[in-house]
Amino acid sequence: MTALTSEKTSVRPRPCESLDAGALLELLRQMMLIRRFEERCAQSYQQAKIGGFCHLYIGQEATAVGSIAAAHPDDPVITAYRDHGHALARGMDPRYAMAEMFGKITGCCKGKGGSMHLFDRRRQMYGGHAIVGGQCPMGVGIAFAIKYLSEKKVCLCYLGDGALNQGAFHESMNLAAIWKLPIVFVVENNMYSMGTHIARGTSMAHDLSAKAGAYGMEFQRCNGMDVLDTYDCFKEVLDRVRGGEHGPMMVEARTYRYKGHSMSDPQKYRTKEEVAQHEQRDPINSFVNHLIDQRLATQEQIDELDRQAKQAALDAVRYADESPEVTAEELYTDVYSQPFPPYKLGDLPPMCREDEGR
Amino acid sequence: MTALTSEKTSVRPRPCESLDAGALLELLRQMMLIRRFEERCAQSYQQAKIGGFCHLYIGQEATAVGSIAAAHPDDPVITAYRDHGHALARGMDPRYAMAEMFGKITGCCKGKGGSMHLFDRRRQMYGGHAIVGGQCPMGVGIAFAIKYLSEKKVCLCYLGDGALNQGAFHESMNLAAIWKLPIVFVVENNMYSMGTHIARGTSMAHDLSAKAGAYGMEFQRCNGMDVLDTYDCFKEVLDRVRGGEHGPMMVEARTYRYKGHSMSDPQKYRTKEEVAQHEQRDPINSFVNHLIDQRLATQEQIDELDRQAKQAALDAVRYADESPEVTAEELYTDVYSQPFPPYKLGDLPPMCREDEGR
Amino acid sequence: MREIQYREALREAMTEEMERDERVFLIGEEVAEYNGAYKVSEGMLARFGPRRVVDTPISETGFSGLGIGAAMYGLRPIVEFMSWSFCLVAADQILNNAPKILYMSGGQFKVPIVFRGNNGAGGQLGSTHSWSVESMFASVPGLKLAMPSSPYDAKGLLKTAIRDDDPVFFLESERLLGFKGPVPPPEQEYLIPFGQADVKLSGTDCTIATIGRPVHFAIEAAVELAKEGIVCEVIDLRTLRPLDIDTVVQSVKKTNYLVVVDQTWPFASVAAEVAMQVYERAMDDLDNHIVRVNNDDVPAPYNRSLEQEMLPNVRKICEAVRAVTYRA
Amino acid sequence: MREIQYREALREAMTEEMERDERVFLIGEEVAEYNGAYKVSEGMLARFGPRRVVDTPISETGFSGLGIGAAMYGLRPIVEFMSWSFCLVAADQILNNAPKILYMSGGQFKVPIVFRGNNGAGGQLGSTHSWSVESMFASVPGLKLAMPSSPYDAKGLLKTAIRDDDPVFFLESERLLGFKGPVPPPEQEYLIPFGQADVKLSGTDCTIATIGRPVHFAIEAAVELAKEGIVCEVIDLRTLRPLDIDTVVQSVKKTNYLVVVDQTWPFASVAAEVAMQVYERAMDDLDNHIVRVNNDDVPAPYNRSLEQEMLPNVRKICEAVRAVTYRA
Ligand SMILES: Cc1ncc(C[n+]2csc(CCOP(=O)(O)OP(=O)(O)O)c2C)c(N)n1
Ligand SMILES: Cc1ncc(C[n+]2csc(CCOP(=O)(O)OP(=O)(O)O)c2C)c(N)n1
Ligand SMILES: [Mg+2]
Ligand SMILES: [Mg+2]
Repeated sequence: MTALTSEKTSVRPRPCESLDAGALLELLRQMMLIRRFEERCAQSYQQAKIGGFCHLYIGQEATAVGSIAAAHPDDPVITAYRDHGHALARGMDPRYAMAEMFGKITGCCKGKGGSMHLFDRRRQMYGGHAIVGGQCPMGVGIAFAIKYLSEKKVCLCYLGDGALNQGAFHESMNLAAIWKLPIVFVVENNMYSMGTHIARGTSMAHDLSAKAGAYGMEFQRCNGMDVLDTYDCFKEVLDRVRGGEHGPMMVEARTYRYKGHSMSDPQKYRTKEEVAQHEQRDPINSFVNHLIDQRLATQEQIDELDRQAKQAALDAVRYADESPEVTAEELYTDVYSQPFPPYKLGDLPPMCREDEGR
Repeated sequence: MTALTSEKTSVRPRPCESLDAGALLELLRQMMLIRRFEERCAQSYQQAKIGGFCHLYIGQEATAVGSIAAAHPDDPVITAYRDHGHALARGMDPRYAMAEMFGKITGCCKGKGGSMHLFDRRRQMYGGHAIVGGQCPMGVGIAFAIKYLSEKKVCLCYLGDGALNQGAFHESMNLAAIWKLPIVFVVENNMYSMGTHIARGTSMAHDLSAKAGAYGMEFQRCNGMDVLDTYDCFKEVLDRVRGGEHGPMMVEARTYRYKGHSMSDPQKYRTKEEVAQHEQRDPINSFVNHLIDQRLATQEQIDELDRQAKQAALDAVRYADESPEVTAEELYTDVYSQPFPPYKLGDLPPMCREDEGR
Repeated sequence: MREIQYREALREAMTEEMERDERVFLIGEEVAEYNGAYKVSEGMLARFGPRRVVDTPISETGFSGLGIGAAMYGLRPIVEFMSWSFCLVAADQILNNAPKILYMSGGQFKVPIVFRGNNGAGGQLGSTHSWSVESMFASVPGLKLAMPSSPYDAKGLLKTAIRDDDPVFFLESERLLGFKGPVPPPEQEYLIPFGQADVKLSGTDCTIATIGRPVHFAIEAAVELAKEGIVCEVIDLRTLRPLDIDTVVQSVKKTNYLVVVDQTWPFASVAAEVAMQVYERAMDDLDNHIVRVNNDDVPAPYNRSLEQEMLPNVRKICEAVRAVTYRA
Repeated sequence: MREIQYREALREAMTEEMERDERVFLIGEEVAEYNGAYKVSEGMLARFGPRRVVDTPISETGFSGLGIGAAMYGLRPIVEFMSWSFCLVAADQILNNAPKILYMSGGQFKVPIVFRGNNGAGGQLGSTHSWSVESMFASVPGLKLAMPSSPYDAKGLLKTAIRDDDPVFFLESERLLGFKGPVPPPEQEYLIPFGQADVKLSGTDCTIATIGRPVHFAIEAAVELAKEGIVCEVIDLRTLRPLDIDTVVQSVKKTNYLVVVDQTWPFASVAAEVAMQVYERAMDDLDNHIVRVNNDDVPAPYNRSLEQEMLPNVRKICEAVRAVTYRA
């Protein structure tokens, strides 16, 4: 399972073997960007530049990066509130993501969504969603639309292990299964929902394939701390699901979050040792080691990538800082597409206008 | 599986073997009563004496009767809107049940609940519930309370196959499983939810054990058209679940409803032949044959039972007919136990007052 | 003009819009093979096939959320709730997602979806099955809410709803499905814009503002009251979001009295809201305080006469009008 | 008198009632081992053990329904919603079952349960997490609804809620959890009966009726306005079901002006209802129409200043009072 450490046992070539050094470095770049970006988020949160809830993805980077790299760029993505990694892996400009968290008009959602609600229409990012499990039915709807329109895309619907206990997840699984919809339910099993270890709240925690089995759905597990294993798993899964004949699948990505659930979590539910142990398997470090071991990259290249990631994160903060405030009129825009008084039509966020080359 | 027809293969005595002739006739009596009672319901509905929705249990009698007979009299029962059978099997006086459907003050719920909401506190009947799946969390709550109070009861929570696709069911299964609550989820699989065959709406319809497996829950199947098989199954299941060490179980009772979903169902979704085929396995007829074959009852006894059932149903109609109307003041009673103006305390239904010997 | 049933009008609206726009589809419980639990979608499966008329299992959260996702993707779903009473299990999807995604996404994702189905008590279904959701749901910004009282409005408002780019909550009445009324033939297409109340009867002595099924009670009451010499103006609000308060205010300036009728519980109801807005704009035109007629403030009972008593019936409206005009 | 935090007051109420009655237990997400997502239940697991302080998975439908079943059986659950915003996934259980089972069962099954948790926006959580449910839920007969604004009320009302035999919706404010106020020591037990408003400030020039967190804004506004010579009477309604309208009416008879403030969207809001009831009883005592101050009629934005602008803040209340008293 741990591709980076285990011997190859299969003769079949692993999908990641066809990635050239550039592509591999791109995976690293994304993970580094997410890491550095979020370190800045944490800092900015301490400085009260970011408000509300802020859920860091640090430790889980390989899951979003590996899975999204395996997808086509127009495969829709939808996820929960811990969504920075997905947005960035999808290619959202970190400046717009950071500006959103700063609540600025230049944010990807004009400062109306915040950390938990990052949307990017152009990049088929259907949002972070803050009600646990609530994104699952919408993900099914996206897959339904894909099939309705006879497209060959697959919807990637991410959820936390805690969402396994929400009815919305189960109704979604059943609908996807009976209609063979092109969707992959990606359970990012970081073992905790807030302070609750999965074994305390979720039956069959030791074998989540049972959750897929209830719907006759195929199940895969990957090492969500290993970007190549994740990539390989999703390449195969997406190939199978694409086209809509096979039906949906569920993937469990085993991962771990290093930080608290949100910024105000004393983390008494786990030991420092436990966290440290998982940090040993750090997705970035282990991938760096792999690249160097395999002579796919030099230390200089890696240092340079990290420097760029840090710089991008810093730029994002600066951009967000310097962006103008939202004006009070924005309260009444974007409530309706076809507004009536007192509502008004809104401008799209700058991110979209730039995308459209305006 | 079909105890009435198959050879005995196990050496272990079947629980039903310890039932004497009187007990067996009691099972028959209950099934006949439900059948005759509901025939009168149908008639009264045609006569517009019953309003709203009226869902007949005809064909499914063995499920409620066999399972409830296997339970202790104080094991709580909760079910969906197709609840006449459960109420009568629980020993509710048919007069109060019928009066309820006639909307009379003498009804078990003073005419406020109607056919879909039959409650009988004394007999631990926690109601019929009209929102599909909505009774499941409450059933779990009853089981939770049993365990909380260290009692040795088991909650019987009935649901239709259609409820398998409702989130409430899944959340309930998980909670019951992780806390090992003394509850049996009884899926009355009559193969249809309204006009939808189970295979159209429910993944893994051919093997519902997968639904239990998702929660690591033990599963049993019984022939819900066979009162003895149902009895046997539930004797064992309830024994296991009782006490709260084993944890919950799920039972699929395979059964069939002869009549439409409710009174206004043209039933185009199935053929007359299909219905006729199932009527061949009629729970009452086949049990009668069994009793006669095994010389456990005479035809005269059986005729007499049926006569009594018809009479009881007729008496119920007469009682309901002759009962006084509900007065307008009742609108404002039973809204609160501790009322404030304009609300008032209500009297308990006559059923309860009789129970209390008043 | 030909007369058709309210349910036929709904069906025509859906059918025409589905013919017109390939992205429109109907999804819900028993809408396809069963031809609709209440026969609203009768024949639509035969016409459009299972791709566009989709039966669902009993999974309101699942399929209403599905509709939202599909709408974000660019389709235009019509989601049927067999009854709005069953939408409570889907409340999070319909209230937290549909009306807010445009806002939360900074205007990026429209949600052009119609949720529709039966609303209101009156069929002796007991209290879990007798919800009237208009007072609760019309308060949520981001959605639009329509509630037709006639076949004509049912068709014209539903067509507008389907073409609207925002989520529309469309509240029908099971009690009116068989009610017939004049509707132009399909060749004569019409749409009824949202936010335009309809003066059903004009009068001089008292205004009755209402919406949905109670419009019929109000008209009956007006007929009754006319015999007593009280000539009422009856206004059907038709949509609550947007709400056409101007028409009510204009009427009150003429009649100086207002009774508001709705089929929900009184507390924080549509009736209270309409009254409040009239007070805000025309208090000086009122010669008495506004009287509201609502459901009695109790759960819906099964018993027929109790249930009828609970609803905002003709008797209650007549009494209210007499009281407010000082003729009681 | 000692001063304790609002969250401590809640905790004391629960603790005392759990000591008093073995049937009372607390259940919800992170209430036990985590000591409460907002530390309301801190230390309660240690005190009462896992049988009576029960952590749940993220299954609001499941555990709120569980509470209802357990209450029917005779226990007295306190169900914590981490936020009332998350109760929408459980709407059917809490609205269709808890408040109606007594009625539907003809009086046989009581449901003595308390649902409690954070309600209202203000923490920059975005629109899905910022619900204020009082206007929607207070309309449902069969439930009671309380909304304390101070530590004193939090304790006294919660104790009453726990002892009440009916379902109580208990709406707290995350924004007030750390707010300190005087509360008698545990030896001096007190309960605050439902249906009794509290006159926070007495005044002669204008009445401000409100509930929950906006009580604080109203008091601040009154202080502000006093400087301008407008002496306001501030009334905290404390419970909405039952609603003590008499206290408001008495006040209006004295001040002749009324501003109603609540932290929900305006349409069919508590503010509209309170105003309506005052009009029904004391229209002639009013020297102007009633003015309400609500959230702006938009989804809650994330941006801090927009969110503050949206809420019923001190500035809006001052403006409303000046306007209604013709001093604008
Ligand atoms: C319906 C609902 N209930 C409760 C919450 C509060 N809440 C937010 S995140 C969370 C834990 C979720 O854990 P998991 O799904 O494992 O995701 P992770 O945080 O590990 O990424 C909870 C309980 C919520 N947002 N929605
Ligand atoms: C949440 C909800 N959705 C829809 C309905 C309407 N409805 C009532 S019964 C029923 C079919 C249920 O089928 P099943 O669970 O198999 O029970 P059966 O009728 O076969 O006893 C439906 C769709 C409802 N009552 N509740
Ligand atoms: Mg997790
Ligand atoms: Mg069935």
